[in-house]
Amino acid sequence: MIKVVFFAALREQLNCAELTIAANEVSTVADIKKQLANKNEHWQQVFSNGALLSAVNHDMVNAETQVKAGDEIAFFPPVTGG
Amino acid sequence: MIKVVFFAALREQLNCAELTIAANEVSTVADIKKQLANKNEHWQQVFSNGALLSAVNHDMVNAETQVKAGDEIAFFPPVTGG
Amino acid sequence: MSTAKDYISIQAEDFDLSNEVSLLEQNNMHDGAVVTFTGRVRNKNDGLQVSALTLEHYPGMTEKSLEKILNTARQRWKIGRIRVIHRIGKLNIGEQIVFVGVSSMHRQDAFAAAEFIMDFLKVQAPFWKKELTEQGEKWLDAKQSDQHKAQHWES
Amino acid sequence: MSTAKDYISIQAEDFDLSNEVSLLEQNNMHDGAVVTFTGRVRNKNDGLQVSALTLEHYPGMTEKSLEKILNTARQRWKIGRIRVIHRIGKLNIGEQIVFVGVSSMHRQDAFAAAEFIMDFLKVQAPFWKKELTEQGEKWLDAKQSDQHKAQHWES
Repeated sequence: MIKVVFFAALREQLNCAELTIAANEVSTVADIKKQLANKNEHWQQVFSNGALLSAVNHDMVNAETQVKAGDEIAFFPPVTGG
Repeated sequence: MIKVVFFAALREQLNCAELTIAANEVSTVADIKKQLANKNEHWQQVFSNGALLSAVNHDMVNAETQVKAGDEIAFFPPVTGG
Repeated sequence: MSTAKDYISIQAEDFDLSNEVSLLEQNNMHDGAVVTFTGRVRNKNDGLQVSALTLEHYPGMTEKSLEKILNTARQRWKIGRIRVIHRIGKLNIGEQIVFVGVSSMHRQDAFAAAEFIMDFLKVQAPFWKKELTEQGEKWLDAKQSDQHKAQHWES
Repeated sequence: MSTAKDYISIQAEDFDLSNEVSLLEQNNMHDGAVVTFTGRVRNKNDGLQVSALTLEHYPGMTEKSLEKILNTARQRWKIGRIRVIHRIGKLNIGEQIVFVGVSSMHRQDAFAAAEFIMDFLKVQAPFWKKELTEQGEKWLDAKQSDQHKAQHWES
């Protein structure tokens, strides 16, 4: 399984903090995003936001990054700390 | 009269913190320096130091700056605070 | 390299500036320079009156991203110690949000490293601010200018 | 313009960092950023062991030169408050020598202004250090690198 987590405005928009998906169905971050967007129209719209960032195992990555079972993938809006 | 003050290593080298000179004998900072250097061989040598800085009435100036009665002229080595 | 000289803390509690600087300075007689940055909650942002904000972060990734930033700073400048504190949870106006302190032998290194760390914290560390404004709660938008500041260090 | 927001103090007494920063921050809810620089007596300089130093200055000119530097900083950046403290007299290893604190709305201004003030203080404010080293008393030589740092701001 792959663990997927959401933060901040994205978590609120999805009303979801965390979910898991089957590792054999996806090979990249882009695949995961696509699968999530396909859930329903609302998720589709939320994930159409091109500004969303993603991380794999706590490192910021781009869409082409490979994922595998046991990874933790995060999606979140641009960061605003400091 | 013109008040002339010396600081730090320069004051120690001259063994003098302050003196006055007649205003009618000098018209620029360079004139004052020349007059001071002419005192004796030791002062001559001390004032041959090209790195010495000068100030007129608390503003850093160059040698061509005009001076007049009542002014306070300072000579000192490059500053080393902070 | 990130060393024991580096201290990163993500905490709800407030911090004391003098105390943090003491930890940069104590038993450290070769670093003559200390630069600190403190960020606080302002009463205004984007023209709106702000009364408080809530800070969320991504535990685990936050620490990892800050360590990477500190490692990069250590590669670029000759630095003694670094301390980074970022608060989370609800913060009221005037409260401290973030502290970056850097000690070094020469001031230029401490200034550059502290600003570099802040600039990259702003665009890479996973923190998000939600403001409580006169118009209700609102997630902050990231600023393009912060991206530019971070990119500026590449050149 | 130098305003009541600027505070310059030449003093023999030590100072407290938290106290100084409080004075930059109190009743000041629009400045979210505070940058500080603190310089201390190091135990080594130019390879020589230092045990203490004595700081001499030119009363009157010191204040005037610092005011000019602060005015220039205010013209270049959008700054809230500035505090500058420089100690004089005898200072032991580890003791604080100088403090520059700047508050601003945006961090970039506070970082730049604090570094600018230090860079020009170093080459324009009439202070002189005499070090007590293992080889006796010795007036410090001015560093060419400090001239370069100040000139760097012209470009």
